[in-house]
Amino acid sequence: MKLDLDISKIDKCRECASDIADRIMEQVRNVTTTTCERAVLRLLGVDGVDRAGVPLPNVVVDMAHQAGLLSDGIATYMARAAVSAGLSLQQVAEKVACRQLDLADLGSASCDCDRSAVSGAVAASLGRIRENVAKRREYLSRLDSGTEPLIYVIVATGNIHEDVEQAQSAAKAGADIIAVIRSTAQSLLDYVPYGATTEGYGGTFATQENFRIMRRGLDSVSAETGRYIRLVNYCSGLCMPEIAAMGALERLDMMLNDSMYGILFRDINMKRTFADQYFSRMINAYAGIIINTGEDNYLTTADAYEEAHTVLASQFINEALAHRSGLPDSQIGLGHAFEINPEMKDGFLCEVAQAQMARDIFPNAPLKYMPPTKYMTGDIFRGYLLNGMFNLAGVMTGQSIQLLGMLTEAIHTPHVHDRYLAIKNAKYVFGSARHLGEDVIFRPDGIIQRRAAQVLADTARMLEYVRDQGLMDAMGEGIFAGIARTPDGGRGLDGVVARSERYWNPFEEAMSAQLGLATSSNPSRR
Amino acid sequence: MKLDLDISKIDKCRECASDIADRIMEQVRNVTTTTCERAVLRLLGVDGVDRAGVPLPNVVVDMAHQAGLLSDGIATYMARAAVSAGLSLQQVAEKVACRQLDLADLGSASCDCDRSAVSGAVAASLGRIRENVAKRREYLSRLDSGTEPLIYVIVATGNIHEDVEQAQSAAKAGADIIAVIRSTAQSLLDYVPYGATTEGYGGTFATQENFRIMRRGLDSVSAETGRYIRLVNYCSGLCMPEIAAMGALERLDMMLNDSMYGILFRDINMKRTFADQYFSRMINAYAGIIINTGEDNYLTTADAYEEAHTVLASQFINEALAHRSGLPDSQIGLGHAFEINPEMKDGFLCEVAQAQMARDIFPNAPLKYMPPTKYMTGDIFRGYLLNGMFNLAGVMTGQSIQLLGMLTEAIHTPHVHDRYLAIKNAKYVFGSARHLGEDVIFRPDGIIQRRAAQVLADTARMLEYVRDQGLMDAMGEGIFAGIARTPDGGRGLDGVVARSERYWNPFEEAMSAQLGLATSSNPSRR
Amino acid sequence: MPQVDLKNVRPYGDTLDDGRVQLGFSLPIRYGPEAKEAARQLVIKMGLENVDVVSAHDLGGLFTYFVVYGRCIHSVDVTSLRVPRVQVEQMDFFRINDLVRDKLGRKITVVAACTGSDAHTVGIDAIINMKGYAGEYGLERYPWFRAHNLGAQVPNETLVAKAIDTGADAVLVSQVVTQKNVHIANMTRLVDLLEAEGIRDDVILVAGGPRITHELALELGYDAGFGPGTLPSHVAAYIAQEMIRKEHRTSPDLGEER
Amino acid sequence: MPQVDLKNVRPYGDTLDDGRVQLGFSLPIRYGPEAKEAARQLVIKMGLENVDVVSAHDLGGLFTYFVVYGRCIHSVDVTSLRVPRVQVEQMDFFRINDLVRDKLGRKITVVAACTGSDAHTVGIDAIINMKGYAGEYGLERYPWFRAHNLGAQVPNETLVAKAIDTGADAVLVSQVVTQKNVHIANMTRLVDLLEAEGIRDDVILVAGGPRITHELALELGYDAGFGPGTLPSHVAAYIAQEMIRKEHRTSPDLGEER
Ligand code: B12
Ligand code: B12
Ligand SMILES: Cc1ncc(COP(=O)(O)O)c(C=O)c1O
Ligand SMILES: Cc1ncc(COP(=O)(O)O)c(C=O)c1O
Repeated sequence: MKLDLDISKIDKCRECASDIADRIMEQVRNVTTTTCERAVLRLLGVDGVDRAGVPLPNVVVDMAHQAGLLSDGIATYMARAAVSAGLSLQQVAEKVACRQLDLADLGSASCDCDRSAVSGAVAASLGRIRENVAKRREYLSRLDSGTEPLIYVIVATGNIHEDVEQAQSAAKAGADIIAVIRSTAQSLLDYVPYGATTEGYGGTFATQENFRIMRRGLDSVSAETGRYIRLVNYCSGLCMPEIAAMGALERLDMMLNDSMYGILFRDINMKRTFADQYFSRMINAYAGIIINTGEDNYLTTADAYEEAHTVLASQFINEALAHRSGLPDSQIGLGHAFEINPEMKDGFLCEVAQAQMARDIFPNAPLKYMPPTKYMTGDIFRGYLLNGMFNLAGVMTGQSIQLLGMLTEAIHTPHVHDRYLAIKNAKYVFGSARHLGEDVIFRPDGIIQRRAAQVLADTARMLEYVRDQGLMDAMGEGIFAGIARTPDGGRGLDGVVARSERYWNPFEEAMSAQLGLATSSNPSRR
Repeated sequence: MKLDLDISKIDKCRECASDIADRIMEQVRNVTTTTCERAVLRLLGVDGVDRAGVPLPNVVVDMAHQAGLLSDGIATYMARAAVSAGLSLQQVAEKVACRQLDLADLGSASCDCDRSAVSGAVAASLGRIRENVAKRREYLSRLDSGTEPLIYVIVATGNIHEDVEQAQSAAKAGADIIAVIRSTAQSLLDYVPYGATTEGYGGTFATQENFRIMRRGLDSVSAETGRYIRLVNYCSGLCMPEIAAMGALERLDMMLNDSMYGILFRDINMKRTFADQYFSRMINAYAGIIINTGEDNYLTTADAYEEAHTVLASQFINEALAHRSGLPDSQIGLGHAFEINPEMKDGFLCEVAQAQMARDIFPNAPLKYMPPTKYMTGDIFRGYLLNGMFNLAGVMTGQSIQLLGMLTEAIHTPHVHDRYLAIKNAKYVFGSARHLGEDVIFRPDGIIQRRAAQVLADTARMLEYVRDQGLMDAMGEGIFAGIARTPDGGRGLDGVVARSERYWNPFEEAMSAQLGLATSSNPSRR
Repeated sequence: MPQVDLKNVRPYGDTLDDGRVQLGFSLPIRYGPEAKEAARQLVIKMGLENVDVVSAHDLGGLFTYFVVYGRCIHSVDVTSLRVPRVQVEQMDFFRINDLVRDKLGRKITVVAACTGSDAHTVGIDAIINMKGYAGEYGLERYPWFRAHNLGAQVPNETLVAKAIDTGADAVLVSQVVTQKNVHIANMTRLVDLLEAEGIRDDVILVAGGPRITHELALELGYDAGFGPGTLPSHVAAYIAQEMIRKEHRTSPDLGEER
Repeated sequence: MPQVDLKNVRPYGDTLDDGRVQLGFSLPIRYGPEAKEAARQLVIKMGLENVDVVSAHDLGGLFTYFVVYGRCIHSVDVTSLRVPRVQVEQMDFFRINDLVRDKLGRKITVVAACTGSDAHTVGIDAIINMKGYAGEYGLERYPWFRAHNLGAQVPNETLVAKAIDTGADAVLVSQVVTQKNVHIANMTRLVDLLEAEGIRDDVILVAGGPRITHELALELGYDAGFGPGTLPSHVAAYIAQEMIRKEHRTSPDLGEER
């Protein structure tokens, strides 16, 4: 530990976060959601859209929801329908969609023989995911897997084909990781768009076909350059578990996936979000996908210096909840950001303190470090420099994933050369100051050490308070990013359904078992 | 000392440098040069040009030189002429110029009553210089004198009036120091151009009138902004002492003034240069002008990593010679530069080692830190970033004077906004990382410490070698910047004249006395 | 330095009228001498002379990025430029509130939102929220204002309904995301809606955001537009003064007071 | 992605033909909305649309600096571009020396200098000096070359005298400082001098420097020009091959050998 932090304070924080997470999990285990069930359908191989363009998983789940069937879990009904009608699961979904089949009409009894009707599909799906894990491992062992901080850049043209070109260009310039930013407000869609898309605002729609296209595009540069290029998308919003499922199937490597982001920044209902993040993270865990949490977002509305402790507090909570979905530390890419006002005297020292603190406290996490955005202006030269100082802080403090800042952050989503320039920036700074962090010792009780100690102390106080209040109520007080949310406010509450005694989710069951988690499929079994 | 350097090695280097300087001084004390004598004339108030545009100091000194009079010092003849013809010194010069008076015709005897004929002019000139010193001190005490690293930028439009605009714009943006770059190859002119000039290549001619115009321009921004803006020019080339005289009279604050630059980079004869630098530095010392040495230039031809020790060796030699001209440490702005190949791994650590070493070894010197130039390319963004890292190294290691790099270094002399952007760059980095240097300790025996120790060891070895060979002969071997020069090669040797027993330089005499130096006007008095 | 000819202003590098301009762009062509020449030709078409391609980078085979310098032959007649500005006398928090109290005698109601798919609330929050921005209080803290901030991604319909509901004097819209001009379409739709509801003339309609200028706002049928760096007091002063102007227009007997 | 139309290549930001271009320049006018508008108008004159002045800085009262983005309406026909290139087959140190030995049978003499007031010797040193550049040896180390490097600030007269003196096969000139086109004047003067001495056609005349292109060199009456990134072997290969071409031209009986 470079910062001589008070270990007992860190332990205290973890203890509080653990209690906080346990209380959330009590609720989570009792409910399912429309998107969780749609994810089950997707994992069962249900795909495509109806004539109105509505994805089949939505059509089926909506009908089941209206019929009050969801509390048992969609899998039960799909199994029963397949058995009774002698159809494949996809055919069941298609028939449901054209109203030739009504899941509510299948009688009520649930028996294990029905369940066996889906076990083939479950095994196939889990097998495909495990194959992806193996393929990734094989790539990483055979190809150059990059040196930390890994270089992470975004593409966001709105057109998946242009995205591929831009991603390939970036990968050749040295990017290790490509994230395809989603179209504005996709997170508020309660379905996942279908097929290859070529129109989007500020980003490109996350669809399974788009995942596939980009994966292929990157694999081909990997082959060409001998470096494994990782792919990222957004597992956030009203469809978290579905996107997790799609990512698992298409071998994404990382997913933006935060336990509270949707609540705070997209005004999604918190019961919904906590349930969705639980299952989506389990899928990510199973698929070997690294999650990226979204603490950086706090600092876009709150002050990075004043509210530094909220970032750390959130990291502890994200970690505790991630553990409960079976994510090992090595897949918990906690987020933080370089967002202190550049005008602040010794601001760089405070940034170093914050980044080093994350490293010291979460030594095994693939920390994801986010660039300056808020204080970026149209002055692209200044922007380039700020990004350079950010890169310096990143390499000095041993960050794992460096999301490169764009000099044009205040102007537009990146142009093809913006990304190139950003990569050159990082390569220079990372190389030229590679061992600076190891070569310096922070002066005991100096500015950096004192700053870190103070943030940790504030965090401990905050987490104790949240534990005492309960997270859901504390969120009502606007403790994160100054944004207040209530347990019954926000979008998507209507998609939250209490689990019945008969609730069954074959993937949750299988993954829990394989991840060594106590299964929670059926609350009675707990 | 942040680097735990071996003190005995440092002492060894100083000892060698002192011996080296003493041997140079033995030669210097025996000669005068045409430009030293022209400087005497300028200090005596001789100014203007003849009908052919040749400066009167040149006309008079050339004639005296042809007549073989220079070895006695021009002052003697001026005095005698003034007494015998009943003319002012300026009138004497004018009459000599139109051949109405021949200094050789005045008879040979030299007596002290003659000398008293110039004592008024000497006193007036020294008084004006002392007044300038007082005025500068008054400004610095009344106005904001800046925080180190002081921000130093150059103007180089070729037109003194545009220069003033650009300088004022830079000063308002935060520059503390303005240097007016000289027109290409002015250093090779064996005279100082006259009057205000509006044409120049890559810079603006250094003339006394231009000094005056810029001084006035800067004083007016000082008044407006409440910050004292310092003025710099080049006291280099074939007219070092004359430019020193002009600068002393026009209240320049700093002068580029190196003991070996002209020899190496302008192929000026070394006997000439050593003599010129001696007297020019004495004038600078007397005028309270900080000199800036030119070690950065080595790295434009030699490799900054391989040849780092030559920079340190040169700093020791420059220091030793400067002391012999009466310059206190606080006026010896030793130079060095951030010129390591940006592609080099851990290059930034080596830059920090070099800069910190200069700080540790010369704790009282107003170190001047020069920006990256050699590895600058047309990629202006990369250039801006390199300059930012340079600024970081500067503030981290406590440099005194930071000559800001221009993002367009590889393209053109600075545009008005290039300078502005450079100042913003420095202000951000200096503020944001103000106490970083104090807040970190270099790991004992780490990369930085080991690099510095190695450079120091190489330097000690080099200086011992130079002491043993003698500097003049060692320079024949190309020890600095890979450039070999011989004692009788190069420009300007014809302007070097042995001093006679009667040699007299009233300014050297007076300044030496006031600076507490053993006078060397007359070698017999030593 | 010679005098600038304001009828023919040219870019300035280090000498009057040297016309120096820097450009940066990519072309979708392979790196090489031909690419550089293409960049040079393009810049010549823009009306630049002495064009220097000072750097060219291969962006992975299909694109090349250039930095170019040249001398621009065009000039602008600065004397003929007219830039519309928001008509407002700058006032501080206290003077604005005093003005509303003294001249209007009732509280001003404003409703504000970040509309459409836009979730960038920081800008509108800066203007409205208690805590304000850059050391100034937001409108919520103005005793003579009643401010309703509806937040992010508010449909235009919701905003209009709220305006009717609260009898708003002013409607404030923030639009940050401008990619492919979504903001323009969205802003225009709001004006249409207000007109359809017949209340366009009853409210002061104000837009703001990093790409909003007063000129653009006027074009789109708004009363005023505020760009980057706007402070709460700018907006409050404008609304207060405009309200008073409006009152005077409708009740001309008060005309003398001004 | 749709195919690039090589007859109409446009700048590319993130979508084919979006025309995005970034500009940076100062105008000698006071900072303010009018200045921004002036910048916008100027960029419109260059043929850009959707012009956004994304940043404007006050440079101390008399100047304003702008960063501007816009969409360029111009395009270039890349299919019609012809860029003259130095005609040379790339070879390494060994092959070049073998070639000279085998085909020429005598050493090639070159004289090189940084001429006029220019003191930037690093570039010519990179080509000539023993230690060379970027991992390649310089011409002084080529056994089949005899290289004389005259160094900095060499008057054209001295260079020509040296060329005559040594019976030089090639004359190499480095010109770095280009401000106000001093290099052009100086380079032209050298050609005139060589012609006056009647030896222009006896030597291969080569220019180099960061702003030198082959095209410019041809224009000024040189045989070849070399820009940034030139390696010693490029120059050596060119001179060797050109010497052989010349020999063949003068002694046509050897023509078959090629
Ligand atoms: C913070 C931020 C976010 C936060 C927003 C949090 C929040 N609650 O606001 C988060 C992380 C959620 C976010 C998300 C996205 N963002 Co965003 N974001 C930014 C960022 C970094 C800063 C914006 C900001 O807060 N500025 C500070 C405020 C104070 O400035 P301001 O808005 O200009 O406001 C001032 C004035 O304009 C004026 N004003 C503003 N509104 C109003 C209204 C009225 C009535 C008045 C009078 C005045 C006024 O007064 C304010 C004070 O002076 C900018 C980049 C940048 N540095 O500008 C990108 C940026 C705006 N975002 C962008 C994009 C694309 C997105 C996403 C679409 C990306 C994606 N695909 O996921 C999403 C989608 C969000 C959505 N649905 O809208 C782009 C927009 C590109 C473009 N030209 O359109 C930018 C430029 C970044 C980029 N280069 O890609 N973003
Ligand atoms: C080093 C340097 C100096 C050194 C030169 C030392 C030396 N012995 O050469 C010193 C410090 C002395 C110096 C001084 C000055 N310099 Co200077 N200097 C530079 C600098 C930093 C690097 C140049 C360099 O060495 N490049 C590396 C070499 C390897 O590249 P190159 O020259 O392009 O050479 C390659 C090719 O072009 C080609 N090539 C070059 N020549 C030839 C010849 C032949 C025959 C062939 C085949 C190929 C060839 O091959 C080489 C290898 O690939 C540049 C800025 C920059 N980063 O470019 C400024 C720069 C060139 N200097 C500049 C100026 C203005 C000056 C001064 C006039 C400033 C002043 N007023 O005092 C003085 C005057 C010097 C003079 N009389 O010429 C300007 C020129 C502006 C312009 N566009 O004209 C520049 C661009 C800096 C700036 N932004 O102001 N400088
Ligand atoms: C965790 C997480 N999810 C999603 C997003 C993206 O936003 P949206 O919800 O618009 O897809 C972010 C943005 O930073 C994020 O941090
Ligand atoms: C000491 C010194 N003098 C002078 C100069 C400037 O060169 P010139 O001799 O062309 O004036 C430099 C350049 O860096 C320098 O360091």
